[in-house]
Amino acid sequence: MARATAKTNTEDYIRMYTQMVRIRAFEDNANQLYLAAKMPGLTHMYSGQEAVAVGICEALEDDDRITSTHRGHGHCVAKGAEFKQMFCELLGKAEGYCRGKGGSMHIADTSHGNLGANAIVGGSMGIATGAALSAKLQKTGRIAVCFFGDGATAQGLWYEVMNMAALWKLPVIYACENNGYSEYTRTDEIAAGSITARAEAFGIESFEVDGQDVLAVNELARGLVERCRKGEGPFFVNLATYRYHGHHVGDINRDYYRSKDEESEWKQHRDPITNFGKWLEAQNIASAEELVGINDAVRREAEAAVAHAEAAAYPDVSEVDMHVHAGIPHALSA
Amino acid sequence: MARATAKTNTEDYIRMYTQMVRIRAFEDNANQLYLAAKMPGLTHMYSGQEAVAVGICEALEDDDRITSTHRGHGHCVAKGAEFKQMFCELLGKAEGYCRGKGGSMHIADTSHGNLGANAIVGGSMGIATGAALSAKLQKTGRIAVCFFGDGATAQGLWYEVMNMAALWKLPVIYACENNGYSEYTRTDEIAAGSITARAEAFGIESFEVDGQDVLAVNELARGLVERCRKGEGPFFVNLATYRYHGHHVGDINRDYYRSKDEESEWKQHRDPITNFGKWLEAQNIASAEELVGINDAVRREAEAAVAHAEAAAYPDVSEVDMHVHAGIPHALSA
Amino acid sequence: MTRELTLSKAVNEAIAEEMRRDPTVFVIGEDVAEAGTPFKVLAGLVDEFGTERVIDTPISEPGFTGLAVGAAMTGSRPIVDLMFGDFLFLVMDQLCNQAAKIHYMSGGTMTVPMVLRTNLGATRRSAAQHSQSLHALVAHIPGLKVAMPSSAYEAKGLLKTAIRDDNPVVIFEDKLMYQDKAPVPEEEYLIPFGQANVLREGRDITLVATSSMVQVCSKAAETLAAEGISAEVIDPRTIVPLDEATIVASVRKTSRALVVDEGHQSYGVTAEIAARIAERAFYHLDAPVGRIGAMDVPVPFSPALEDLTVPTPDAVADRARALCKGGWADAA
Amino acid sequence: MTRELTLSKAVNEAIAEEMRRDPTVFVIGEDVAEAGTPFKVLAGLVDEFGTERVIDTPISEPGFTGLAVGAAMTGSRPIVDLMFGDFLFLVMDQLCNQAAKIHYMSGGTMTVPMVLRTNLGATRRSAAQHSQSLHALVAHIPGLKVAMPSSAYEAKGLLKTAIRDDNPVVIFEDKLMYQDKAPVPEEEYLIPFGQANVLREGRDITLVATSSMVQVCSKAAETLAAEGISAEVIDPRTIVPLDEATIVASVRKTSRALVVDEGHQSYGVTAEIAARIAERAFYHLDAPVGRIGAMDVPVPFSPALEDLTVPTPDAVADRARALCKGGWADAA
Ligand SMILES: Cc1ncc(C[n+]2csc(CCOP(=O)(O)OP(=O)(O)O)c2C)c(N)n1
Ligand SMILES: Cc1ncc(C[n+]2csc(CCOP(=O)(O)OP(=O)(O)O)c2C)c(N)n1
Ligand SMILES: [Mg+2]
Ligand SMILES: [Mg+2]
Repeated sequence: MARATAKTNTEDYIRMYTQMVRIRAFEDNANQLYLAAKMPGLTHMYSGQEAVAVGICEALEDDDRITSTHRGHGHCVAKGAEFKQMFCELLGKAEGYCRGKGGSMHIADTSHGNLGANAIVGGSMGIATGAALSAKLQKTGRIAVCFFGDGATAQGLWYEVMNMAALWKLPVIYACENNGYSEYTRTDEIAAGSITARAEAFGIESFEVDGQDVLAVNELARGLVERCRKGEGPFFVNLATYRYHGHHVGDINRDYYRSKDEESEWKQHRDPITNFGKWLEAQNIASAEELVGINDAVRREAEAAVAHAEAAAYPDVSEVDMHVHAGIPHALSA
Repeated sequence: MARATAKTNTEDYIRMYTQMVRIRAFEDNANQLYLAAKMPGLTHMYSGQEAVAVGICEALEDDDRITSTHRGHGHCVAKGAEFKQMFCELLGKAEGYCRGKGGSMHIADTSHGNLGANAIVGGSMGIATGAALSAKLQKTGRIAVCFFGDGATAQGLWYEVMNMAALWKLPVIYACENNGYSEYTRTDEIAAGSITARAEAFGIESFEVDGQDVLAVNELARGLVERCRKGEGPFFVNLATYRYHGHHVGDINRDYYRSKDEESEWKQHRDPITNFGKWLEAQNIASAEELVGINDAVRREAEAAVAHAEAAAYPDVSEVDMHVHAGIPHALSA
Repeated sequence: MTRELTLSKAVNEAIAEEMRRDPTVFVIGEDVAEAGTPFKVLAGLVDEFGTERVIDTPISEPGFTGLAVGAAMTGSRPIVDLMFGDFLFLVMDQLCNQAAKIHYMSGGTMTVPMVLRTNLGATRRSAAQHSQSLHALVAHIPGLKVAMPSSAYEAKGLLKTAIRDDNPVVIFEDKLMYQDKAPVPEEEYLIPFGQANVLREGRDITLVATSSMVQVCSKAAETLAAEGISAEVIDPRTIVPLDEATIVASVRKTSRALVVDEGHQSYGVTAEIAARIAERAFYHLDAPVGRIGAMDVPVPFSPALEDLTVPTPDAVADRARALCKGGWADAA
Repeated sequence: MTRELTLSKAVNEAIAEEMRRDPTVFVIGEDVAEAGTPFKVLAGLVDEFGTERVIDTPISEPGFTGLAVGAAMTGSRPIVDLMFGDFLFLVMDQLCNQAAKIHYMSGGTMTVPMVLRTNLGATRRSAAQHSQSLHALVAHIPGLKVAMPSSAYEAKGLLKTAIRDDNPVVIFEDKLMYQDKAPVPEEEYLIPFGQANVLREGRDITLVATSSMVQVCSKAAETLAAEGISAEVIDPRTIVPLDEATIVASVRKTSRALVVDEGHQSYGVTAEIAARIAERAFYHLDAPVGRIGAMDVPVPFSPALEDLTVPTPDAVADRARALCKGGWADAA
């Protein structure tokens, strides 16, 4: 279907391609920063899953809401964030989206409806559903997308909020990025039965889609977003995908839980960017040179942002007790 | 099936009948104690649901484990408890099963494997599943039954523990006493989709049964208990039943959420005791006089137990800081 | 114009007034609509505001608290009804890992203007899982505010302030006081957070009391007055923010203090307030700072035991007397 | 025979020894088996004990904690591995409404011999939801015991005691100390609960420090010693039960006290210990009891901010100095 309408959507396609490349470039730089011991803390790479975030976020309006996860850079980029503020946040600098207070695991970008990454697995399921409730009560016409991993489906919270979303027909889409692993464990070892059937049992219309195919994801998402706005939600989407790196950046020796063969199979044959690039060429939407041009431009953008972030200032020490309470400038002197 | 083997199981049938009558009598007396302001606190009557507790507990061995709920007197009686210690507990007396410290909502009888009522809706789902895990690890051959209400299926904990029970094939039976209400709300207003399908989605074999038919419940339970012992669990059973009283003893004016017609329909046509009594007579297992004899004996037993409990002593004030920590006689002087 | 209202009715009025004033305010919880909660505190609200704004939920405390957090982040002002304070244990992640931290973690770009109404108080014979007073736990978590009304008047004024506050506020009502009446003005009023109320002035000892313990201490103060001991009674009203200045100034004046609270004594609210007094009024103290919390035991069901676990006017008077007369020396 | 072991290895040994001794002990949690946890603390246990006794779970903290409660009630001795202390908020109901109360509610007929191992400690740049030190919360709930090891030696001895205890015990390891080494005997030993450890004797001031703060206070004590201030350093080891006697006796001797803990300061552990000292050593105090906890702010990610939020040796030394030299008077 989407393929049939290809020629008429050149701009959309190029943007989807660019956004996927931007995510990959962001992560490559973040990974380098970490390996060079320039990034503090802990971070989880989104590489490999780009088609999920981009396919879905490109179906959303800027003021629609998303909630994100510990593996959240991809969602943040896809929802419209700028590299500079993102890298500043990852480095704990004052210019970061959260003034350095959140870091990788809590990055949020309210200017584009991203309600934030969350370091509690499943922790944002209530938030996304609540944003949908708010949208319905305040009749804003907005919808909410809740991104989470396959491992997060083990959290009881999901079943509680799905029940309410279904009862009240809330405009929320639960997007499960099924990358097959929860940390160092294959999710099928810790998930009984069928994840999709679990959502269906609450009367929630559910879909399974190839999360490496940005067009398939986007087409499905556009349809569901439209139906959500008409009050036909909620929906559940199970997206088959793969993370290229370890669970977190330090997870290097992972043979004991995941084979190199499996990794290279996905990287070689199912890469969402390579495959979409090939399709764009085959459809004469973009030439190989144009794609290289995009890649190069993105790389330069990322490098400039990294340089900016490295040079940027840390927050002043006086910020430590700011933002504890809204309306109280400094908590400790209150 | 059960009916076909009827004549050979006279003793079992009479015991099931008697146990149902005992529960009803216990509750009638508890209700009177409450209305006469002799019982402190809050209590929830099991009347109407007798076939569930009895049908299931009669399929268990004495050392199998059950967990119970805020509406727990029925489970306690069915699992073998004595009236005296139960009434003492309800009145907060030292001879109670929990020395008066638990009361109606926490009554437990470890001498017969009852791990206790629970005042947190859904709060014992982990406990029952853990008892099953223990049984499996220690190879005791025991099984565990987790009783809970339809309203409790809204608690996320259930989905978490079902997942683990299914993954690890634990010998646990989840018994949902579906009486149609959660406090003052029809459960179908607060439960989306299908409760049975939710259990099935975890790969758990599930059953729906008439919870007013003690033979049907018992037959199903016996089969599942046997299969559980063979390692074929877990199972889920959805039992359609009805509570005769209000949510709690003080819930008198309930027209706004439940019609008198509906109540009398169940009481007149679907009473588990009346119907089973009729069947016993029709099958010539017991005569009308014999049933009256049982009823009278139970009534006398209950009255004697109430009298005993009313006269029994409260715990000594020194008990207030006992049992805070095992192995420390008095917490506050420790 | 002032009438007598029950605490229950005062809460109901506060919510109704704020819902009329601000269309983004809504109520969410179990059996809050037609049933108006088991305590009937919300009776009638659904008739005026409909089921869209007085929302009955499944028995999913973590779930609906999470929904409230998300709704609060996106333009609504939810009031969560948590039927028993004991159920706080179920919602701690949503309240303390999420709601409390979002403003800070986002560098001030997001706010979570929600109220979580719940209750405290033992002696209803409701046993260990329906009788706890757990306010110390949430007071320990930066980012929350914690209000503890001690009468119908306080309940209305503090709740209205809570609803207008841009932060997550947990407000604990004493479930034993729902039917207690107090004068409540017909005119609108708010009670600011962080300003203690000096209920009774005194010279000899300062009694600091929260929520249910304010009445207990007021009674004790009367008993003491009859014996010639003049007790000042202070209700902090909110324990976060805490009006340390008023409390410390009082103790510097009276030179003795006793802190009374219905939470468990150990690692509870009395410890924080006593520690601050002992530090900041050190020079002025003529006796150690006393404290009485609930006994460090789960709440027993039996009436014969339960009543022993909570502070009573007699216990407060005894302790205050000892502090004033030097009997405190046995403490050493 | 004593060797040097990391805290991580000491914990591992404690569990292995107890699992060998008692077949009813098992470990349950996320990625505890092949992965041996993200901190690798449990590495190798699965090889010896198999996946039946080192059980990998789904990401279901309330669920597997609940399972542990039920298993503990029925003949097993589970050790729950809670990957980060921050996830305590998810398991509070199972831990505090269930595990903590079952022995009491059942009138002593049931016991819950389980251990919940988790951690505390900031400055790992892990931000607000992976850096909390939440031990004050569980210390407030009667029925639990709470252990806070301050070294590899302590970790092994306290954990072994915890595993043999018939009550639910929460043990907090400092995640920043997992690679820190200390001498640990080869022979078996246990460390009893409720007996504080006087690490260093002193005359001028008592520093009471928990877990991660023991090292901090020991360093501060050295600095102070060089200046002629003799500080006694006490590690309570368990905060429930708390060895009040040893602490109070020390302060009566030194006449000054400073309590240091990595939990948030307000309504935290320092308050309880300070309040008890201020009451029971009232007569002997030459200065108010000082306390330093973590700042009352969610833990910020930025290194420029995070380091400000936790007590440091310098801050402790400064405060101790002020208390000894009367600089404390500004407190008033
Ligand atoms: C409540 C909670 N439990 C455990 C963790 C530790 N943890 C972080 S990510 C993760 C695995 C999540 O798996 P999944 O949801 O599939 O997401 P993925 O990492 O595959 O993107 C775990 C267990 C956590 N952060 N929060
Ligand atoms: C966690 C929790 N939430 C709410 C309550 C209050 N409450 C007690 S019983 C009940 C309804 C339970 O309904 P159901 O599970 O169907 O059991 P039933 O009363 O019908 O037997 C509620 C909401 C509670 N005790 N625990
Ligand atoms: Mg995954
Ligand atoms: Mg029901």
